[in-house]
Amino acid sequence: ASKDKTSTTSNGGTSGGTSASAATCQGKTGEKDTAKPLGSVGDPNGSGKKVGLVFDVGGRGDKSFNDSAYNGIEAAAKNMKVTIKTLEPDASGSNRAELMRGLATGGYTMIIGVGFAFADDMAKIAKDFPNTKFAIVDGVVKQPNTTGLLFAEEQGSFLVGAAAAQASKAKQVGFVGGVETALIKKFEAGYKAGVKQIDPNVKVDVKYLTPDGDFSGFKDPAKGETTAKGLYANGDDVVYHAAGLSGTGVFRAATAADRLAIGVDSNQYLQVPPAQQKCILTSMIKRVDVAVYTAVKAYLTGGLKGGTLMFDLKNGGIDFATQGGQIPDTKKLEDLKQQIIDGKITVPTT
Amino acid sequence: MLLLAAPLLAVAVAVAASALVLLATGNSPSKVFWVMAVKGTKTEAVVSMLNRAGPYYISGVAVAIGFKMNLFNIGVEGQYRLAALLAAAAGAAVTLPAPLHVLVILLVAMATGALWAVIPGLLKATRGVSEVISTIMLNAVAGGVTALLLEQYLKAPQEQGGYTVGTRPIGASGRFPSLNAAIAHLGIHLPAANRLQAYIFVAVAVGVAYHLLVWRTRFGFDLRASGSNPSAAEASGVDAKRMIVAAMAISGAFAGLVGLSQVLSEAGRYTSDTVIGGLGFTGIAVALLGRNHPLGIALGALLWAFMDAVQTPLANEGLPKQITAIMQGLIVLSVVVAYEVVRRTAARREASELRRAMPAPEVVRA
Amino acid sequence: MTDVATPAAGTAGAAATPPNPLERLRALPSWGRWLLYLAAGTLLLSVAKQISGVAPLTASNTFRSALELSLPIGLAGLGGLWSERAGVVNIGLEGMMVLGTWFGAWGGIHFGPWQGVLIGVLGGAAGGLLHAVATVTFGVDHIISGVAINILAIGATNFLTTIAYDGATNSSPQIGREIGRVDLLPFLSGPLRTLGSQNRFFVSDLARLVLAWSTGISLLVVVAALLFPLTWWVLWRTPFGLRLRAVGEDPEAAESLGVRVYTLRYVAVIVSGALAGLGGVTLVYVFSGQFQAGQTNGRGYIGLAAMIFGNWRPGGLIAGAGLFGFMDSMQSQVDATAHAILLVAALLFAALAVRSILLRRPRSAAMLAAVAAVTYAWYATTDRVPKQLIPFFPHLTTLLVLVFAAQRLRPPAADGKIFRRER
Amino acid sequence: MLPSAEPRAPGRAEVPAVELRHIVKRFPGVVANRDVNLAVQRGSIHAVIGENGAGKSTLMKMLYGMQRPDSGTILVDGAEVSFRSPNDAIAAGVGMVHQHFMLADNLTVLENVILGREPRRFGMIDRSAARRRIAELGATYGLPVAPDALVEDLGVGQRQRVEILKVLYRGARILILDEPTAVLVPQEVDELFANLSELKREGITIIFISHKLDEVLALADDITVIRAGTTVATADPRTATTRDLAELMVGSELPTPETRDSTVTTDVQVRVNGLTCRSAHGRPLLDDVSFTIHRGEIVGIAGVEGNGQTELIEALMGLRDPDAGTIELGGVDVTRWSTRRRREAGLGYVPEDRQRHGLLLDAPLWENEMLGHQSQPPNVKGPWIDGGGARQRTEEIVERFDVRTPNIDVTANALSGGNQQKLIIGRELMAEPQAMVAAHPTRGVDVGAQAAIWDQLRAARSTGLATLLVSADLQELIGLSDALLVVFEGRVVARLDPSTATPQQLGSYMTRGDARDAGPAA
Ligand SMILES: Nc1ncnc2c1ncn2[C@@H]1O[C@H](COP(=O)(O)OP(=O)(O)OP(=O)(O)O)[C@@H](O)[C@H]1O
Ligand SMILES: Nc1ncnc2c1ncn2[C@@H]1O[C@H](COP(=O)(O)OP(=O)(O)OP(=O)(O)O)[C@@H](O)[C@H]1O
Ligand SMILES: [Mg+2]
Ligand SMILES: [Mg+2]
Repeated sequence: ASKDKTSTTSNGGTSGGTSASAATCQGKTGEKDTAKPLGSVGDPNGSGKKVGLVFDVGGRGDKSFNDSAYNGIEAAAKNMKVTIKTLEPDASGSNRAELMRGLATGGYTMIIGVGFAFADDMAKIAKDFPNTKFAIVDGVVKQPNTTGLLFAEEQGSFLVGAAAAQASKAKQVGFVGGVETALIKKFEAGYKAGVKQIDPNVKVDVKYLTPDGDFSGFKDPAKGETTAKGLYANGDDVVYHAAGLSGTGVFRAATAADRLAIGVDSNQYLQVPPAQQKCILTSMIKRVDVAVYTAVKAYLTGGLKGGTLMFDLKNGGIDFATQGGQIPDTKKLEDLKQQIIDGKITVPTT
Repeated sequence: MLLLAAPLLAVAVAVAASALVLLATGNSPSKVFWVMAVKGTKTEAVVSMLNRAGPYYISGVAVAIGFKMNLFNIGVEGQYRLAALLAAAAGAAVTLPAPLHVLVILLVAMATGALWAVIPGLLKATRGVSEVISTIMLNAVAGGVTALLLEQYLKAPQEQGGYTVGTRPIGASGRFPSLNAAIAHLGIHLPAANRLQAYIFVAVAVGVAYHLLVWRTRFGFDLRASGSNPSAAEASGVDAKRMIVAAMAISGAFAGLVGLSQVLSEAGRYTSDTVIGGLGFTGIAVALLGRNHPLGIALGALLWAFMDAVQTPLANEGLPKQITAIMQGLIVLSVVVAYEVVRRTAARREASELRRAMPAPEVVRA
Repeated sequence: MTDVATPAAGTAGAAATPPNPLERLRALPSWGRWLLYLAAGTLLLSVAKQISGVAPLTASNTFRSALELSLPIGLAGLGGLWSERAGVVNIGLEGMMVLGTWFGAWGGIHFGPWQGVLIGVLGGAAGGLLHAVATVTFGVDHIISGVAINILAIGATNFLTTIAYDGATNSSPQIGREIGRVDLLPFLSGPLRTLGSQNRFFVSDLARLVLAWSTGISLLVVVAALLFPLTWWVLWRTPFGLRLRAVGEDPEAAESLGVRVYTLRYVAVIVSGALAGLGGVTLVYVFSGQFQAGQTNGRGYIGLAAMIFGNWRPGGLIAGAGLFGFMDSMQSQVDATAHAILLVAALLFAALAVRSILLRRPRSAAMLAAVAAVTYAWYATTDRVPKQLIPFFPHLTTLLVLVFAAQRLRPPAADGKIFRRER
Repeated sequence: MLPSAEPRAPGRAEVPAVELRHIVKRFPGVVANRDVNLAVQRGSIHAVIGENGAGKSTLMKMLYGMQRPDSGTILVDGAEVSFRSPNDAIAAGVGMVHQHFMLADNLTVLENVILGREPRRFGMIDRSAARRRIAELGATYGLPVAPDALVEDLGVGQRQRVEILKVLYRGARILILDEPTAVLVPQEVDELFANLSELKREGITIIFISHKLDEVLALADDITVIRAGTTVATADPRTATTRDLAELMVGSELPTPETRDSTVTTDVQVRVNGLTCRSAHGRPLLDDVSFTIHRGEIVGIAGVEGNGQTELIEALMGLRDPDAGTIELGGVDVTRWSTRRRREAGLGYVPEDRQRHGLLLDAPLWENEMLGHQSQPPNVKGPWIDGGGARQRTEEIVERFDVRTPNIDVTANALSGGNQQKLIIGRELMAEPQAMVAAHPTRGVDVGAQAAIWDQLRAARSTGLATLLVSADLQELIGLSDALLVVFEGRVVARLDPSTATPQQLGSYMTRGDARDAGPAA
């Protein structure tokens, strides 16, 4: 395999050129969504209680994080009869605190902030409104009335890492992070561990689009595409992205190079144009909708008592997608999943 | 009178134009403007406006200093980011009596901003590199340097499960109190959750310093002369190169203060979320709106802050908050057009005055 | 880069000093000179690859990405060139580019790819028209108008997004249909591919370069790339171009000869907007396949910088945008490649130092040599660069080249000055 | 191209080439032309004279379609015309050379000439056709130019030639020349006049504006005098004297820059020794220049523009680092001093281009008064500006130097050129300098203001001021100076006594660096 690799790099890895030694796009296209709907018959009745949710910068329509949160709160409104209001901060995110404050003074007794960027602001506001319940996705706030909704992204990343290692013929895979934040590094850590689990000899190339503080890395598809192209040209045949909207560039690069890509947050197979579907190996699914829905439910049943709620493989908050049928050995992944659930494997977070 | 009428007229034009946009897109302009006028003048919105106006103002002044001598400092963006990080880190590293602690933080910020801004100044003075290019490039580089410094040297140990990377918190002596208690003495009682930040005083101080420096000192005269007519300034004894470096340094020193408002008030530390991006570009718009005049910039900053602050009530009412950004653009354009009309009228008046002062020639009729 | 570097000699000094080899270059037609520079650049990369063993330096993909990354920047810069050559400073390029991305995507979704391109270009042109109305008719300060347009464009596109794409606030759906791709050298591609896959010094690298720029290339890229020579031809060879440039140099003089200053400025600024809009369109069609807020990410400003870098000339602009695009393409590669950029930079500075020696600029040469040495030392003593800095290699290189390659910038004399017709 | 074979009728019965009737033109607050009447005979040279601001240029711009009259009629060849743009005027055969050069510096001569009327070939500019046409015109009218030279590299004389070529290229039969000689030295003036006579022989009608009355008498066939926007008289050049003309123009006598008694002392105030400046390519711009100026002395520098005067001024003011040589001021070596320090040591400066180097056009008068003295009382107190002091000083200047302005808060660009110049002279002299560099102190200034400025320079001299006077006006140089130096290619080629020197002698040194035709040097 290593001989193959050198030949790939020395002829410069012509993009679009197929090489016998690399995984190519062989997936099926046109499959429908198979996710099951949120909620169950036993869910409590909120009888019109007011729940507010503030999105992360980027807002609705990102087909990822925010849309997923929206699905969760919408399902809560439908199944549990709560009154909901969703807001979106301005482009720089300078009015997160104001929006939460507005909801709190407007009689919203539960407020959800989507994204760790809410942490500092929420800490203050939770103190100002001690009788309101707060929840933060991806964050921890040390206030008795605030609950952190955390995900074991490393577990899901571990599994897609394993899938990548299985699929890689070149024994070389890549990772594209949007912004080098602590959160995205967790994805990286899990992914690397998953790869190593299958084959310690597989190399992982890691690229971040922008350093922490410059959040344009989550919304610059051109950067995403060029970077992914660079990875594919370097010989990587599977690339996992945790780069938000920049990920669309990664998928395009995968299609152009006829290699594989892994989606993130939701099942991205369902979001890309049909022509790109065959190149989506799998997606690391992070059920923000589940987290939001669960938090509302806990609130209604009086179970929202501060601290954190962890969403992981065990409770279905984290998962991986199988659509397109590209994963070489799904059974092995299910097996690994079970081992993680059983605590036999502990996935590192850094 | 005309000078006051112009901005008012401009705002009216901007309102009318955005009303058309709203109508065309099936929204109700009356609802939007009603919310702006009523909710936008409620306490929360006013507090939010004032808190925002401070950084906008300082950024506007930083840009205006450059404009005063035809230097286009697009680099405020990078200057304040770097400065805020280093000042926050310095503030967390030391403990001093209250006023001194704050002073040290502000001075570190100013020094950092000045040093980062001197780079394009020196490049222009010694190598003729256009400051437009170099500040654009240095903005990007500042982002990288900030991330590097924070990541490698300055970040606080992370809490379990937290993802926010920031410096360690600044001690209480290094922070600005909220003004709520103070203005309660004036009979204005703000809800505890709406904190009016004392950083507005820094903005006022910057404005006063800007005015004195530019209009009352020899240095300011040299600066304005260089902006108005560089070759005449040089012939009058101004060292053009030193002036470029000095102007960039002062602009950068003010820019250094732009990002500290949240750091010293609410957050108490630097994180990439407390110090938001884009303030440098806002500063350009605000400086231009205010025609580089200390009070004009203040009006511009307040107007800008108002438009930003009403986004929250608009969003709360489910109205299209994006209209505020459109209005901001429209206001900038219509204000300058209105000023231009005023300028032409004034010039006409001046010319006729001049003519009247001259001896009138007799009219010869054929 | 020639234009940046063109020595002030030529006129008076040339007679006094014996001719040097670089003087002879000036005898070449300008396209010949540019091909030569391209080859020299490739040679430099070949050498760097030979020393470092980092293959991606001259991989097809690198060249392709460099082309594609330079293009939006170059088009924005070309827009700036049109406008500023007519005397109107255009800091609103970023906003016009944003309009291009939005309308390009919208048109593509509703009507089809080429219609989308056209609509995107028209969107940019509308921004240009607004700038022209403000600056030419109302005599508004060019920078103010440009800044206002940047703000307006971002606000308007965000607003339009919420209206056009139910619920979404920041991005459009994927366009779906793509623009066709062509092979520019259909008969040569076979032999070139063979040559490119061999490992011959320079020759194979050159083959890959030609291949990357000629096969399977989007027609949009071809059309956009052709606009650069077209601009040069129009502005420097036709009566219209002469008039337009005259308006940027001395509008009073042009007016006194019956040249319609206002009309020409309108045309120039609208074309400028259209080109910036096309820059936005290429971002949509070549990269993301959809509109996304913030997608331009300052490329309009970089384009402006590239234009200044290029001394307000198309050739120089291509050099500036190309340098930036190439470095951007390099920094997107894996870390080993990013590290090899140091070597490329060192060689680049060394080459510039040699040029300075030939031009008898000892100070410049010494500084460049020093920079080259320091960069090389950095390369030789480390095996990676701080990853936070890698994304900024294009910016740093641009800056360093400007600092150390002595330049004589010459903006159009009336650039940014407000012209009022006497009546 | 023209019916030039047809001889001009000696009588004046034929239709005038240009006739202006009852022209009125108002600007906001100003009536530039009121009821102007003017008739120009075909194939003649018609001079239009009048003091600054009389309305000459405005009138000509209307004839050239750049501005439109408020009322009145313009007739060209007897037919009424209504020009909406210069294009219309050009089409009617009118061409104009403007008072200020209308040339784009960064374009070539060829490009400047063909602009707006480009010969085309396949949609492109046909450069070879243009080159041929320019060469042809140059040969016909004795106006040789280098078509591919950049205009910025040309001297003023050459630029003037390009301007005239531009007009001829457009096939003009009526040629307007607005103060073409203001920047030319005598030899260039002679050359120009020879060209104009040639043009006249070819049947071209020339309208000529000048403040130099000798020239007008020497060249013109007819003279029209404009005062305060209206035509007040016509004069016959064969019978009129300059004195008559001046009286018609301003209603007063023509001043002369006659130096009365010498006030030169023996104290050396300025000593320049071996001053040398080289261009970036090592060409000497100033070559070993040495001279002294005593207290109470005016030393005049004569020379064709571009022979080192600018460099000399810049070096003296500290705006240019000399490559060799020293400059002493009051016995102190100031060669390495900054401009500011020299200014503070009492060096005054009247720059050659007042708007470019001497004024902040968009600043009020009192701030302009500070310019160049912004580090000295009464303008400052410590690091602070003293607005009160500056304003008071400005009021004094307005009073003493007769600056015509409504108040001192108007911006400098509200003043006419002559008044701007008086303000500059005033601020420099009021600062009581020890020495002064005065470059073209009366350029573009009308006769009245010129006389006032001369008086002030003489008054300052009598109180001990050492002045270096650089001027293109030989009359002024000879009249004002106590000693004259002629520069040629950066060297001082002659030192003359102004009481014996003649303009012809000066001119000869200026153009050739020696005095083959002139008498012995002093
Ligand atoms: N565009 C303009 N706007 C306003 N006033 C003008 C304009 N052009 C000329 N003027 C005024 O009209 C008057 C006549 O000006 P004009 O230039 O015709 O004088 P001139 O006789 O050519 O003087 P000079 O000898 O100084 O050239 C002056 O008072 C001048 O200030
Ligand atoms: N090289 C030339 N020499 C003399 N006359 C010329 C020359 N070129 C053009 N002309 C004449 O000048 C007139 C106008 O020329 P042209 O068509 O180039 O300008 P235009 O169309 O008025 O300007 P524009 O293209 O800006 O509308 C025509 O009568 C044409 O014959
Ligand atoms: Mg035409
Ligand atoms: Mg005139």
